[in-house]
Amino acid sequence: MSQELTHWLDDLLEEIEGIKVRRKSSRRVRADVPADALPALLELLQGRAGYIHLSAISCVDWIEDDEFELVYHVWSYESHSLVSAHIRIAREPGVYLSVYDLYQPAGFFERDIHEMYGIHFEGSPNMEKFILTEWDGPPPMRKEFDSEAYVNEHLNWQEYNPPWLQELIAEGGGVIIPPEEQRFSRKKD
Amino acid sequence: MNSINKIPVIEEKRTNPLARVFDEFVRFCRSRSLFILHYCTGCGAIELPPAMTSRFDMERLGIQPMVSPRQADILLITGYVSIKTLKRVILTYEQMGSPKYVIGICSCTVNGGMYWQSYATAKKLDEYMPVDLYIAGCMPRPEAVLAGLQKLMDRIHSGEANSWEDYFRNYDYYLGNQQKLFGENWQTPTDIITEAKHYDLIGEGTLGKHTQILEQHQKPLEALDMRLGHDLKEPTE
Amino acid sequence: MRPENYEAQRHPPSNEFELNFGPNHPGIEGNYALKVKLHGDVVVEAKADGGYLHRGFEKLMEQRLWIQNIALVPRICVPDPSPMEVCYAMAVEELCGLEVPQRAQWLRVMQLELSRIAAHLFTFGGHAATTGMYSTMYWGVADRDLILDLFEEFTGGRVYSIYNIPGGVRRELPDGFLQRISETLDYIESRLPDYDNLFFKNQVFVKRAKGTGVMSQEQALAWGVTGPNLRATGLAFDVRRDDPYLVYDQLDFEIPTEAHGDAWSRTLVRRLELVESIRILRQVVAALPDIAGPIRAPIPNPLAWNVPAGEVYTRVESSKGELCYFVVSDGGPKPYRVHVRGPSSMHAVQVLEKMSVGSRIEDIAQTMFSLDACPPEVDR
Amino acid sequence: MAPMELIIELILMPLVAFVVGMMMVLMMRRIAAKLQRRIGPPFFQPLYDIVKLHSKRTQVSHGLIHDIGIVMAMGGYIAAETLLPVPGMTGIAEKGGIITLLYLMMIPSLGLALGVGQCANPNGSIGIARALTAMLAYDIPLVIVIFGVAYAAGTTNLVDIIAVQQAGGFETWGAVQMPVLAIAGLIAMHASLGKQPFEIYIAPAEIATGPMVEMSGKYLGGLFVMQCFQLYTTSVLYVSLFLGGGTTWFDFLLKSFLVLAIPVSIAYLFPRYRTEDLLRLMWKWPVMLGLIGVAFVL
Repeated sequence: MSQELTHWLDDLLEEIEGIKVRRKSSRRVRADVPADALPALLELLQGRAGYIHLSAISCVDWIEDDEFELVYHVWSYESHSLVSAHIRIAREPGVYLSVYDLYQPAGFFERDIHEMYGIHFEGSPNMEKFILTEWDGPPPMRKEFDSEAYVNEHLNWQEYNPPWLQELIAEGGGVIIPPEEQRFSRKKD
Repeated sequence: MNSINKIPVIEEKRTNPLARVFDEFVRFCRSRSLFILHYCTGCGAIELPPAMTSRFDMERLGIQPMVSPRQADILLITGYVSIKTLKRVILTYEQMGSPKYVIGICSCTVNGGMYWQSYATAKKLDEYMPVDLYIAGCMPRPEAVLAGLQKLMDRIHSGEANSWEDYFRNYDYYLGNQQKLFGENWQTPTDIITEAKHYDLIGEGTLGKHTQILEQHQKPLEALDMRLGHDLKEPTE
Repeated sequence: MRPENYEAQRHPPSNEFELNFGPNHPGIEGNYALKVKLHGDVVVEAKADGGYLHRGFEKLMEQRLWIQNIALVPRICVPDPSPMEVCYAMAVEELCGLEVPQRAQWLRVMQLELSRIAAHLFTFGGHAATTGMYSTMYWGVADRDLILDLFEEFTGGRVYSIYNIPGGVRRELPDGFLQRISETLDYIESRLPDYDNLFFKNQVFVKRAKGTGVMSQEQALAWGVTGPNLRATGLAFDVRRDDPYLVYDQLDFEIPTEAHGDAWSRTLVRRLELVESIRILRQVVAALPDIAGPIRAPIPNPLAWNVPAGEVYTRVESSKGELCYFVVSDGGPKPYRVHVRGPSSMHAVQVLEKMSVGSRIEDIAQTMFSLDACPPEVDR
Repeated sequence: MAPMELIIELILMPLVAFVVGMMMVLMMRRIAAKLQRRIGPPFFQPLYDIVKLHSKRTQVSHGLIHDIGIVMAMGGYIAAETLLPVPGMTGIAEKGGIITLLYLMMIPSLGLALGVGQCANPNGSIGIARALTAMLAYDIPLVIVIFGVAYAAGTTNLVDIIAVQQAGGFETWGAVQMPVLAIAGLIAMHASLGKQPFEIYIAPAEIATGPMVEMSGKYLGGLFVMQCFQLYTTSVLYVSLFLGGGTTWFDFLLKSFLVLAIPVSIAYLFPRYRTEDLLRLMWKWPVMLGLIGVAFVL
């Protein structure tokens, strides 16, 4: 089954230029495509191979490469396999095409990515905010947004420092870790 | 951030012995009949159905859920409050009838809990409204919730649970924190200052620089905007 | 005192009016809102309004260690937290190439199925309460508590168990636990006829649920609906069987389906899944004594654990549908990106909006609860 | 009857009704608790609730009509109590008759409609629309049943109706003489209580308790008092029409509580109907039964 499937899928994918296919396991296929070829690929996958279920669209912010990576996970109920199509788009201006006319679930994911990363999807039915309707800062999931700094600026949190702990510390004990030894929570790397 | 100095206010005892008996009776009834507002603000709400239903049965203590803020006595903040929810929680709190009580359930209401880094949740609930009681835990078991409620009942009975007056007496402090988080044009539909005058609860902290900001931009009170999309136009007059 | 917002709202002359259905409304599951426009009591337009439960999990996870996130993930879906842990742990294991011991896999299956039973009992309660039958809610939530007792015993946590770590599970079973789990299953099974008589066969309930919130199979596929809601339209798809993980391919279970795609079918599918979950659990209880071995694979020091670079997409069948994690690592001590695809993100937003239109105000709550929407998954 | 005696009776009858009504509320909540496998509220819980609600500091009024509406809701029932004969007290029942009683029992719904209307809450408006629809639904069978009973007894005077039933002991009870009418009356009574499956106008999950949504403090307390009167009035009316009233307080209260236990026990085992289903059901079965019963009587 899976041999046959590989063969058939490979034939299909050869029709698109610039595609790189990597089979990760019997049910997971990774395809890297140029950004402009993605709609054609999805159309092929949906129309000819039965990949009718868009499981998710994920976005990754590669700030060092100045690029966003969009990953379209499509699943076929017939061949029981999942194709993840990866594309990269430039971080500025961060515009891409909507695939809503192919996959209706895309409406939600594109809206989500729009408010979390600020990527605009042309042709998506609804680009209004959904979760962050009362948020006026930058798109929070971008790597340059520092959540901790924002929290320190806008909110106070309770320092747990009861008298008994202060006494302990005064005697030289306590649970305080010196800042240079704090490895996880506050570490900036 | 300096915290307000909370003065425990105990209701004055009246001199007439009959009136004192009556007050005592009223306080007892208040402590024995508590209506909880049915508002799940966070994950702690998942432990309320067990506390309410057959196994732990809140009703045997006289506690039952109520639907609208007008009917309720207790506002249970069940877990973290995101900033979007916090606005609704404050509106809800202001609409509830006094005497009203706030219980913060879960660690997140105390200090932000495990979401201390999160940009979307408010950390200290008692900056935005007076809290009568915290029930810590992630999440507290139904037994803990019931124990906390019983403690609140005791406090109501002894007349100590007066934090709702604190909101009127120190409105400036609470409003200041709300403005810091929501922006300076924050305004709720409830006119707290007038209400404080009505109850004769104007304290030193009721009016201040934050309430001045509020008065500057305060518009005539209108219902909250409940529109759908943009298809509804303003009526042409 | 005079009320505050007393001034009437200015409206264009129209027979339609708007109603905020939530976030503080007993007909809404969790903290969520629907803004509906009504004509009489027929819904003309509905708009979902989420974000009340938004905590920014995906951002938080990027700021914490791989092992710290285990404590964070169950909070994403409150009524059914276990699949979240398992799915995340599976993702990390796949990135590191860790081999999970057999016994740990069986224990995870046990945890997942117990969680499924608990979540379904909870859903029945909520669904019954929307139609005014509180007795089912009282019974269902109380019986769910027995499962939570089991959770507490073998994981240490009542709701958030945090039982999994990448590479296996945290604890061995306590003595005599399998006996107690059988007893609880027997009890729940003996209660099912009562539930049938009270709820599932109740003529008034059947009358209300049939034909409410109908969704055809084509619509369900086009809208990306998964899980029991998809199976209620007749398509027997289950991640447990069709994209197997853990040891589900060694287990014998059916995938119940119903044909009509309405609230009644969805409820019935969940009712039948309850039986299947009990069946799976009995197999697990029978098999566990024979599976010896460690319960976790050796992992490096979790506080200084650099997971190899790569990306992985894992899927788990939660009680609401298909739950997926997309995890990207750049070889560092923290995840570079975690994307949670909550199953409710489909049926609680777009599908609910579409299905509400044309229905009546009394059916909105029932539609939402029969879809088993879980707002924290949507908001994350 | 001496005027002084009458005045005492007029004061005592609503008071008795209130106390008995509170116990009925307690019984209702206890029955619900038993069916739901839990303990239920303490004995004085209804009293605590009412006192607490009346002692709230904030009373949000929405205007004059809102205030009057609640007064009408309570006043209608208080007036109705003086028309319901209890053992030893008849009040003005002999002068009022059953037709007046029926009118008075409608006033609370109308008063509520007025009061809720001024709250300008859409949930309340939908709720009150449903409440009036429900009233339309159950009043038709109720009127048919009452007509049948009055025709059989040959009088519209409730005191006489009770006297006729008590004349021959158990055999002359309305329920024995006119069993079909008694069943129709029971269904209509259940619907008039507004409990599941006929609980269309409270419906928390749909319209957030409908008429009660804007009520706070004393206003909600007024509705709680009204509920006590409502339970008392409905069950005592049924006892007077079909179970021969009461000769002593003991059998009177026993009958009233038993009669009320029937719809209450049913209520907690059912979800609620939709509005149109309620109308269809009420205009079909109780009306049909009522007409058959009337045909027997004629």
